[in-house]
Amino acid sequence: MIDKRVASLADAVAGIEDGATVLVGGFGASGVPVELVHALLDQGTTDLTVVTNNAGSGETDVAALLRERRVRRIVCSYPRSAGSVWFEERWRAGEVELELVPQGTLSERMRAAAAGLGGFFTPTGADSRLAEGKEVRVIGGRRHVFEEPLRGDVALVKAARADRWGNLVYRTAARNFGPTMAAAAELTVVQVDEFVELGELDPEVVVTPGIFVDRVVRVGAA
Amino acid sequence: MIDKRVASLADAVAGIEDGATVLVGGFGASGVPVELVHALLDQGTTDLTVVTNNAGSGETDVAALLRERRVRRIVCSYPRSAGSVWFEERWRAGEVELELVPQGTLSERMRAAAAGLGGFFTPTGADSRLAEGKEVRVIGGRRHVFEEPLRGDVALVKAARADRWGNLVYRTAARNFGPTMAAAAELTVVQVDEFVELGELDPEVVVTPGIFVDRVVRVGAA
Amino acid sequence: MSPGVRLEMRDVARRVARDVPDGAYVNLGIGLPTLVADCVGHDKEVVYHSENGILGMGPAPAPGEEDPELINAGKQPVTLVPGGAFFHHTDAFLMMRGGHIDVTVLGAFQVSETGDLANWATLDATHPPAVGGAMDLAVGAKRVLVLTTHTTRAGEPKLVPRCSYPLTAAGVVDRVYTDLAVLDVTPAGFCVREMVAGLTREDLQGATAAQLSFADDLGVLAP
Amino acid sequence: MSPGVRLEMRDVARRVARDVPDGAYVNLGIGLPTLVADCVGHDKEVVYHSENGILGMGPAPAPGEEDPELINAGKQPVTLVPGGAFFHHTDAFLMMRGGHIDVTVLGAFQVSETGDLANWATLDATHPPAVGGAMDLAVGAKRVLVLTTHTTRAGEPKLVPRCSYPLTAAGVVDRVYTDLAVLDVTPAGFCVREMVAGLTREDLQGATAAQLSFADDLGVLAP
Repeated sequence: MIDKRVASLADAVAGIEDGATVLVGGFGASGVPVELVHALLDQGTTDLTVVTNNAGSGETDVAALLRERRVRRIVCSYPRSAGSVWFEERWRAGEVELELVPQGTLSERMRAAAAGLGGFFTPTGADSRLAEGKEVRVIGGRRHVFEEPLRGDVALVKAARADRWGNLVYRTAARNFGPTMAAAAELTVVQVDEFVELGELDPEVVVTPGIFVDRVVRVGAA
Repeated sequence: MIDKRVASLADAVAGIEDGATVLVGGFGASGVPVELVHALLDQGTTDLTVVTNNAGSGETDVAALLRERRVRRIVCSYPRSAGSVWFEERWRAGEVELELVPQGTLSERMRAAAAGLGGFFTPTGADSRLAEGKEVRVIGGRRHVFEEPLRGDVALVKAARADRWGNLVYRTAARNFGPTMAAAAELTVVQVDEFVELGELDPEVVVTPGIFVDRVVRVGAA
Repeated sequence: MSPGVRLEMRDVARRVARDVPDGAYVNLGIGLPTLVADCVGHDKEVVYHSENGILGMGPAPAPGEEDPELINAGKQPVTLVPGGAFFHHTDAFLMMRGGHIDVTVLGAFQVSETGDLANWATLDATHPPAVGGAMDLAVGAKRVLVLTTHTTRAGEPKLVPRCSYPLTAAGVVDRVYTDLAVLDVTPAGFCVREMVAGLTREDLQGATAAQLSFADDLGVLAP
Repeated sequence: MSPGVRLEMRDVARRVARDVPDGAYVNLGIGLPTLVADCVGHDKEVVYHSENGILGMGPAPAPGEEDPELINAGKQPVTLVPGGAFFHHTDAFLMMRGGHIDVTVLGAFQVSETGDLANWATLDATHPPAVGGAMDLAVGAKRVLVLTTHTTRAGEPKLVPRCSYPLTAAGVVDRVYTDLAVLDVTPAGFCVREMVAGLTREDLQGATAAQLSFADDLGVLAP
C-alpha cells in the first residue's frame, strides 16, 4: 500500500539533515512552498545549500532561513529583488556563498540530474564571466559551456492537489520549478492545498507522476 | 491572425524536400501519423533520413517508405519487429543505412536539439559497441558517452485535438514521441482527430503548446 | 543636439511594436521592453511568452482580480488569453534557449558594433549580482531587439566598439531602437536605418562611441 | 543433473515476484519478465512503468476492450489502473535513466561475474540489430534483476566469467534468477543464495561457466 500523505509539516520535513542541499520551488512569490520552508526553519536544520530562483523577500521563506543563518551557500539566478534584504545583508557580510547560475541553466542542470545525465553543453553564458573556470567547447561554430547536473538531497515543492500516490497537479504559473525539482532530489516533499482520492486526477493531466514524490502534506489542515 | 490549420494532407506535407530529415512519431502502432506518412509518400519525396523508434510493419507508414525506396538512412532504436519485412529487405541489400540508437538516447538527443543544447553525456550505451567512435568520459566514477543533438527538418506527429494556434493534447500512450519531436523540428506537421475552438483546451492540460507546431490537419475530414 | 529632439521611450516602444510580425511568439524583457505589448496593434495576433511558464500572457488584470501565482517575469500580476497554456520552467526555458521564440526585446547597458550585449551586470561589485533569464534569451531567441536610451543618464554612449560592462552574450543583437535612432547590427558594424527628425548625422555620431554607417534609404524615426 | 530438476520459468517468475517490495516502481522487460506481474501478490501495491509513457500499467484488457494506442513495451494491449498517468517518451526515459525505477527485471543472453549484462544483440550479423530501451534500463534502474534460463537451449552456460556477446552495460546486474538458482552478483563474483531441490553444488557449477560461491545460509529455490 502506497500512501505518501503525512499528517503534519513537522513530519514532512523530519530527517532533513544539517548540510543538506535543498531545492526550493517558486518564482517570486508564485509557487513558493512557504509552510515547508518554515517547518524546516522550526526544525532547526542548518548549514544548508539552498537552490532557488530568488533569495526570498521580507521575513518569509528563504529570507527567513538567511536571517537565521541557516544557509551556507545559495545557488540562484536572481537573488536580488525588492525586499531581498536578508540575502543582501548576509552576502555583503560574506556569511553566505553565492553561486550565480543563468535561470535556464539552473533549471536544465536540475533536469540533467533528474535524467541521469553527466552534464551538457549550452551556449547560455558561454561568452560571459559565468563560464570562467568551466570547459568551453565550440560546437557548430558556436561557443558552448559545459554545465554539470545539479541534484538535491531534498526538494520542497508546492502543488495544488495530490493523491496518496503523490501524483500532482499545479495551479497556473505556480507550476514553475516544481516538476523539475521534484524529479531532481533524493527526497521530494510537497505541500498541497487539497488531497483527492486515487483515480480522481485525470491520467492525461497529471503533471508530476508520483514516482518523483516521497511525502505530501496538506497545508491549512486542522 | 494565427491559423495553423490546413485543409488537406497534401497541403500538410507540401514543400517537404528531398533529402530532408523527418522525425516520425509513434511506438509500435501507437501514435503513428500514418496518414501524414502516406501523404509524404504520395508527394514523391525521396532520399529521406527517417528518425523513428520502429521501422514500420507490413505495408504501411515507414515500411511503405522503405518499400518505395524513399529512405536513404534510418535512425532508430528498434527497427526489427514482427512484420518489419521491408526494413529487413532493404537493410540486407545495403539499400538503407541504419544508425542504431538506444531508445532513451534517441528521445534525449531530440530533446537536446529542441532545447538548444550542444550535446550531453549519458551512461546509456557507454559500455557498449554503440559508443564506438564517440567521446567517452568518466564522470563521478562512471563511464559516460557524449551524444549529439538530433534535429529534424520536419516532424510528423499524431495528436488527438488541436486548436488553430496548434495547441495539442494526445490520447493515452499515443503521446509517446509526439511532444519531443514536435519541439525538435524546423517544420512540425500534426494530424489530429478533431479541431476545437481556441480557448477550449484547458491551459493546464495542453501538452504541446502551439509554439512548437506549424501545420495541423484533421484526418478523416471530408 | 537640440533639446527635445529625443523621443519618449514609450514612442520608441511603439516603433518596436511595428516590427513585431503578426503571429510571432514574443518574449519581452522586464522594464522598458514591457511597454511594447501595449503598442502592438489589434490587427496582429501576437503570443507572449513568460519565462515562468506561460504562453499567451495577457494584460494586467483589473484591480481586485489579481491571482498572486499568475505573474510575469517582472513579478507583476498578469492574465492568460484564450489559447494560452501553462508549463514548467524547464520547458519555458527550452522555448527560450532552443530558438522557439521569434522575437525578444531586451534592455541594455551597452551594445557593441559586433552585436555583443551587456545587460545583466554593472561594474559595481558592492551590489550582489543577478542574471535571471537574460543570457538564455539573448542566446536563444531567433531575433534579438534592444530597446534602450541612446546614452546613459550621464550622457555616456551605450553603443560602443566593445562592451566594457560584463557580457551577456556575444554577437546576438540584430537591431537597436533608441530615443535617437534605429540601427541594425551588420557585418560592417552599426548601420543607421532611421533617425529622429531634427538630428544631424554628426549629432548622432557624437552621441555614439561606435562608428556609424547610414542606410541609403535612411528614414525618419517617428512614433 | 537429473531431468525435471529445473523449475518452470513461470515458477521462477513467482520467486522474483517475492523480491519485489510493496510500493515499488517496477519496469518489466519484454518476454519472460512480464510473467512477474501476474505473480505479485495482491497484498502489495506495485506501480508498473512502461517505456512508452505509462505509470500504473494494469493487466491486459478483456477481449474486445483493447485500445490500440494503449500498449506496453512489447506492443501488447494493456490497461491503466486508478492513480496511473501518461507522459511523453522523454519523461518516460528520464524515469528509467535517472534512477527513479526501483526494480527492473530483464532477460539475458549472458551475465558476467562482475555484473555485466548482454541482452540486446547476438553474434549473428545477418540479423539487423535492435536495442530499444535495454541499455537505458540496465544503467538507470536502482536494482537490476535478471530472469533467465540457467543455460541456453543448446546447454551452454549463460553465467560466465566475461560476456562474449555484445555488452548492454557493465557492472549493473544485482541478482540473477534462473530455473536452477538465485545468485547475487557480489564483489567476489556470483554467490548462490538458493538452489532447486535435487541439485548438487557440483551440478550447478557444471552448468555455470563462472566460478560460484555459496551462501552460508543457502536456501531452496521453490516456486
